[in-house]
Amino acid sequence: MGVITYAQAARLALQQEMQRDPRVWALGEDIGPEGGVAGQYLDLQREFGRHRIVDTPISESTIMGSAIGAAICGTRPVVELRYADFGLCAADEIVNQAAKARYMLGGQVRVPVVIRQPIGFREGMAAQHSQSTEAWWVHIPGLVVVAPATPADNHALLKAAIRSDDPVIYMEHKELWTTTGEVDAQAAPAPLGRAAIRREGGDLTLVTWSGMLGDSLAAAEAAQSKGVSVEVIDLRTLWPWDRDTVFDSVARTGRLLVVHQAVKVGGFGAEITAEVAEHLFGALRCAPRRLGAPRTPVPYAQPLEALCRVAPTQIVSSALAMLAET
Amino acid sequence: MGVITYAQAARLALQQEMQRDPRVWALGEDIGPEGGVAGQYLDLQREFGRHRIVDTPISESTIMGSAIGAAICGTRPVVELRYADFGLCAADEIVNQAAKARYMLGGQVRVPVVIRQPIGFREGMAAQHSQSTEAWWVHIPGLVVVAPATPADNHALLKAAIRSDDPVIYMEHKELWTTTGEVDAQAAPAPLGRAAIRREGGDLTLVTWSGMLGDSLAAAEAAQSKGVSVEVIDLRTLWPWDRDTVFDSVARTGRLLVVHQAVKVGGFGAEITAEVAEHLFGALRCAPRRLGAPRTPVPYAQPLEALCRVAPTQIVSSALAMLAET
Amino acid sequence: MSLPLGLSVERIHAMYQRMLLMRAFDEHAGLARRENRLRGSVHEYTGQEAIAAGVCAMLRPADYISSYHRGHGHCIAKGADPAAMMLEIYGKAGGVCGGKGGSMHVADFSLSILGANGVVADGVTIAVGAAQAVRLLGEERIVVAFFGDGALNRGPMLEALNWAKVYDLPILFVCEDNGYSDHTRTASVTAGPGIVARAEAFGIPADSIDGNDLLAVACAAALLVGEVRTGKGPRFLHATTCRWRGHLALDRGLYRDPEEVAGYAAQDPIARIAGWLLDNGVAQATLDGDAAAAAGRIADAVALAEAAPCPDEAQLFTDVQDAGASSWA
Amino acid sequence: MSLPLGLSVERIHAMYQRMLLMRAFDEHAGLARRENRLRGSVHEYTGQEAIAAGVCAMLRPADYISSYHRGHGHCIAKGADPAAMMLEIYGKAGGVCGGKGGSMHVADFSLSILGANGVVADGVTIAVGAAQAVRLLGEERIVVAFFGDGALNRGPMLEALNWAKVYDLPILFVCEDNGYSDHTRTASVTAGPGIVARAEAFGIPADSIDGNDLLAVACAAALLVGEVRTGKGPRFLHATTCRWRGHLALDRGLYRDPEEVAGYAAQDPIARIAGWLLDNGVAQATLDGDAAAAAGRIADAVALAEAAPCPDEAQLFTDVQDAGASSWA
Ligand SMILES: Cc1ncc(C[n+]2csc(CCOP(=O)(O)OP(=O)(O)O)c2C)c(N)n1
Ligand SMILES: Cc1ncc(C[n+]2csc(CCOP(=O)(O)OP(=O)(O)O)c2C)c(N)n1
Ligand SMILES: [Mg+2]
Ligand SMILES: [Mg+2]
Repeated sequence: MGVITYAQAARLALQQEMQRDPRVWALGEDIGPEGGVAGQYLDLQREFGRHRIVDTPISESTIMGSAIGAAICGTRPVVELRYADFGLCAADEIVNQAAKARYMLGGQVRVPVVIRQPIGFREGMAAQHSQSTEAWWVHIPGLVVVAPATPADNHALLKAAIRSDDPVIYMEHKELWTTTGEVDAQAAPAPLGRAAIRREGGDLTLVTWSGMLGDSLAAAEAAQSKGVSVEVIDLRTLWPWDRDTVFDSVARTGRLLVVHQAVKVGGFGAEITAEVAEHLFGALRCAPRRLGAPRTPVPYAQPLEALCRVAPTQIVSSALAMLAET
Repeated sequence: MGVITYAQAARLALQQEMQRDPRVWALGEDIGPEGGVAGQYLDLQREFGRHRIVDTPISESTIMGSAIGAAICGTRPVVELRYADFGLCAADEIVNQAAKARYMLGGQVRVPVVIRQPIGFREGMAAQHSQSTEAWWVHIPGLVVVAPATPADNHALLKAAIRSDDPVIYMEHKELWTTTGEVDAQAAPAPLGRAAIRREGGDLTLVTWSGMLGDSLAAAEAAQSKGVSVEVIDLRTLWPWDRDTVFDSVARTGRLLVVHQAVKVGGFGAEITAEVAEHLFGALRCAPRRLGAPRTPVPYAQPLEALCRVAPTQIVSSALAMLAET
Repeated sequence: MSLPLGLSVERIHAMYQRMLLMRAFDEHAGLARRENRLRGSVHEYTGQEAIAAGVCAMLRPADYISSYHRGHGHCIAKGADPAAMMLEIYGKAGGVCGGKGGSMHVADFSLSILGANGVVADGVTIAVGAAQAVRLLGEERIVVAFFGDGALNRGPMLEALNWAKVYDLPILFVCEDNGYSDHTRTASVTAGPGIVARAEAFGIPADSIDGNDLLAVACAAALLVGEVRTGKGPRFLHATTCRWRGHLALDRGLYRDPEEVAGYAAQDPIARIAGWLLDNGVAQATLDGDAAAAAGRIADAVALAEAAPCPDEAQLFTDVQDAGASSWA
Repeated sequence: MSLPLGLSVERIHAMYQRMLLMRAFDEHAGLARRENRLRGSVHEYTGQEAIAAGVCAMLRPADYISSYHRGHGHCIAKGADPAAMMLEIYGKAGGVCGGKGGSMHVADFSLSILGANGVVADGVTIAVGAAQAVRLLGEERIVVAFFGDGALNRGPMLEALNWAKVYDLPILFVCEDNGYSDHTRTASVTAGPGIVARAEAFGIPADSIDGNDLLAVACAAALLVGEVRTGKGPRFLHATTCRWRGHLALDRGLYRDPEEVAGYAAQDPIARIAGWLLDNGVAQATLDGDAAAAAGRIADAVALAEAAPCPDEAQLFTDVQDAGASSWA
């Protein structure tokens, strides 16, 4: 395929899965002629028709509820919720129905639905269009949570999500839509629950995902020039998360830094940090650290929004400070 | 007042606040003649009329949205959502409006609303009526989160919540409704953000709240007989949580055990554990631990539900194991 | 007497037998709950049996139904095994959901029953999705969504009506109007000219009938199911009825007039149709036998359920999810 | 010409001036967004001005309004200062929300403006709550909720209609029907006989008018506001209109016919009412002066906004919450 955008990679994955399996379909607002907020559905309605790329009313509860019903009854819907913020309009259906139906019904049904909820800041989208809510879904039994950081992953993980028989919360990052990367169109679905070590390093383990991967790698590069070797792990899947890879790395480096764009308090970084503290206490050479957004709504004004973002310099200085502690 | 139930204590607090301030009112399903699922509104409609104890349609989004509008416009609504599970039907309004309105509008408005979302297992209520979702709300900037464990606290904290100008998620525990305790009817509102040390101890700090306080105290007693002195901290308010009290205690004991009924993965215990690991790393004498429900929906069958509950014996054995580690 | 729409005394008689089974099942379930022989929420269907019986009698095995918290009757009407249901509400091994769901989640997918549901109106959005799947897969089935009058005030319910008509889905909405939303009179929290008008405002043809009259239900259902089956799009049936018991088995009952409840007996859908069966040549002895058979079947189910073992502890971790159901969580 | 309902040429002229201000404001806002001089989502109100102008002209300062994502026009119509609004959408200090809200959250509570809103229909549930507060506090105000045609498919919107009628609240619902829900033709995802029928199904009297005709809007609003103010309960106004620009300033516009859009100019509510004003004795020079004044006022606002400093960094942590806004979070 060559180099394409993150949005195009997602589009390709969906297209391939829809070609492969007639039970796969997508529904959401404005995914037809408009092709989705980032063109991630562009022209798919032309290819697959109005019954498989379904433009819906502004009815988030029913978008989600109907997808659950359709999933239980033998199809494989891909739900587009546009922004994770609007995912909250369907929180009940996601948590009380999608996540639990299989269990409550004693295994009689499966709910193979992909629930796309793009996350993250995007230039001035302000308080109601900028949230990263991954921590919520990780907390809910029954859900898989995926957060791809690269075009290749958005292709291979979306394929995996569509083929999964579990309900998958699929969180693309809005600021990644236009980023580009090499994508192998023939790539197999990526295994869920497998992290990628994006950069090897011996002094400190940096765990991140989604929109913070780029800045984390840049920071690691900068830290290297100050003599600190940072291993950067991209989790890719937040539930299940790749505890083995993280634990192996922390066992080697003795230091853990988790970086995410979501609010730090109660973010998924807390879970990783707690797990590492519980299980690798003896291996830790200094206190673990977390970096995330402050506990404020996302402000509109540019410099205020910028303050909510974890800056590469913050990552570097945290890494240096951790090395200095021991 | 003497000894009353947790439900009666809540009723008393609301009654007193409604007598004190005509702007206070309550709305929700079946809070009128029926007096709420636990009698926590019993006879209040008779006292205050249908305009201040408002029976609503089954319209969670609008129950919540209208309370927000009414709060912005000068009243102090108390929203009854019956079960935290149904709170998910109003997640959008809580997160995107109640929590953010003041901030987005640059401080022009306040949203003094109390959002009652009872949590926890209650004898066989199964997957859709048993969740403890406190971790979600702690993660949301703008919200206060309160979880009283005793009748006295349900009285004094509900008063505080009603007088707070912030939106407060107020989480009563369903299995506590009928528990009894001494309540001073004249008690002042309890300060938000202040924990209570329910039992002093020198070997280990146990942090808990809500429905797990009783079992934690019982476990502490049992541990004492095995020579382990457990300090039991009841957080009472989860946001803001009383970091000072917890840190002071852990600094003394060197050991942290967090116990909650919510699912362990991504629960609020992760945040406490991560904060302690980050800030008191040097003081820790062994790995911190968390106890919570497994990551499964809540099953109906009694022995399966029982397995989801943190048992006092588990607390004791965790405490003993932690002491043995060092 | 000649009956329209392919109905016959035999078919009505069979519906009657199902109604007896529902009644016996829920009279026991409520009692067992009050005696703490089982746990959780039990919502008795007693008094409303004609609706499930009349509607489900018009369905084929492949047709989906979705139900709500008051769901035992619909399952029985669609053919679920009362013994497996009883095991379920007792939380026992062998329950139709393995004991993991309980009363609010009884379902038998092998009979195309999508399940009871503990969240008001959520079963309706699931039902429209089922209809969408039917359409997409080119299947012959139709879908019936049962729900209460209280559900008509929940946004998702109203969205689902619009949705069904926008996509012209093969679904029949059945509103069981017992006048109450939990402990509140539905009329006191519901505005406008009525439930039928609400459905029509979304372009869905709607009928209103006496839901305590099995013949009326069966006739209306036969017509509407036929229309849905022949691709005419969604239809709506509004059936008035009476909820004899409390909202749930442990209801304190502070909100309604005991006299009103006492008056419900005169509407008893079972007694009414029994009278009609007698008038149409079914012997009293036969009806007595039917009652005894239903009682016996439920008694057997109860005995089985009370004696059955609980689910194995390992069941806690099964059927959570494929990816990430690891033991360390 | 004599006008009904207390209307006069002078009052219409004043509304016209407000419309010019709205037009100039949003024509600039859209442009500035396309030129990346400001950020985020900007939804232009261009073409719909008669609705906000005609309705808000009937309101008193204390009357609340709530709006939606396309909210600039409503704020201006209710009297908000365009300079403070411009500062806001530029994210600058002195913005009406301190620069923290942006286009989707403009509000001026001192003028009883509850704000634009980024979530479809949420402003409507907030509005019914405002009406409830008014009732509870025994105030004289009424509430107007503005929203688009697309909102009629969201559950909370429909719940709110029921709610308003159940409690007979002093609220006027105003649906601005521009035919589009974002990039989708609303008609393609909306079932039933129409928006008026939906409102009526919840017992709310509803009127439909040409929303591009300021006189029609003003007359209808005068009547309905009067009814609401005199305690007759909720009312609903359905106003058809045209959305000249993209759904938002960065719209790719792949979904609609350029010819259709070109045709909107013939409906221009500003041109139409300008013609009427000329016919009714207002001089062309006066109208020219109005246009120049509006342009000048917006130009000044832009100059101010472009030159203004950003909010102080400390603002990040203000107005989050009283309890628990500690720096360690
Ligand atoms: C979303 C939601 N809100 C509230 C409840 C609590 N609740 C359970 S049943 C019920 C009343 C339902 O009334 P109706 O739909 O008429 O059914 P009925 O019980 O009369 O059969 C309520 C409010 C719920 N289960 N789900
Ligand atoms: C709950 C929710 N879903 C989706 C969106 C995305 N969205 C923003 S505006 C819009 C269309 C609204 O259409 P309409 O109500 O007719 O208003 P218009 O834009 O035409 O003025 C949509 C779908 C949203 N903001 N909120
Ligand atoms: Mg009912
Ligand atoms: Mg529109």
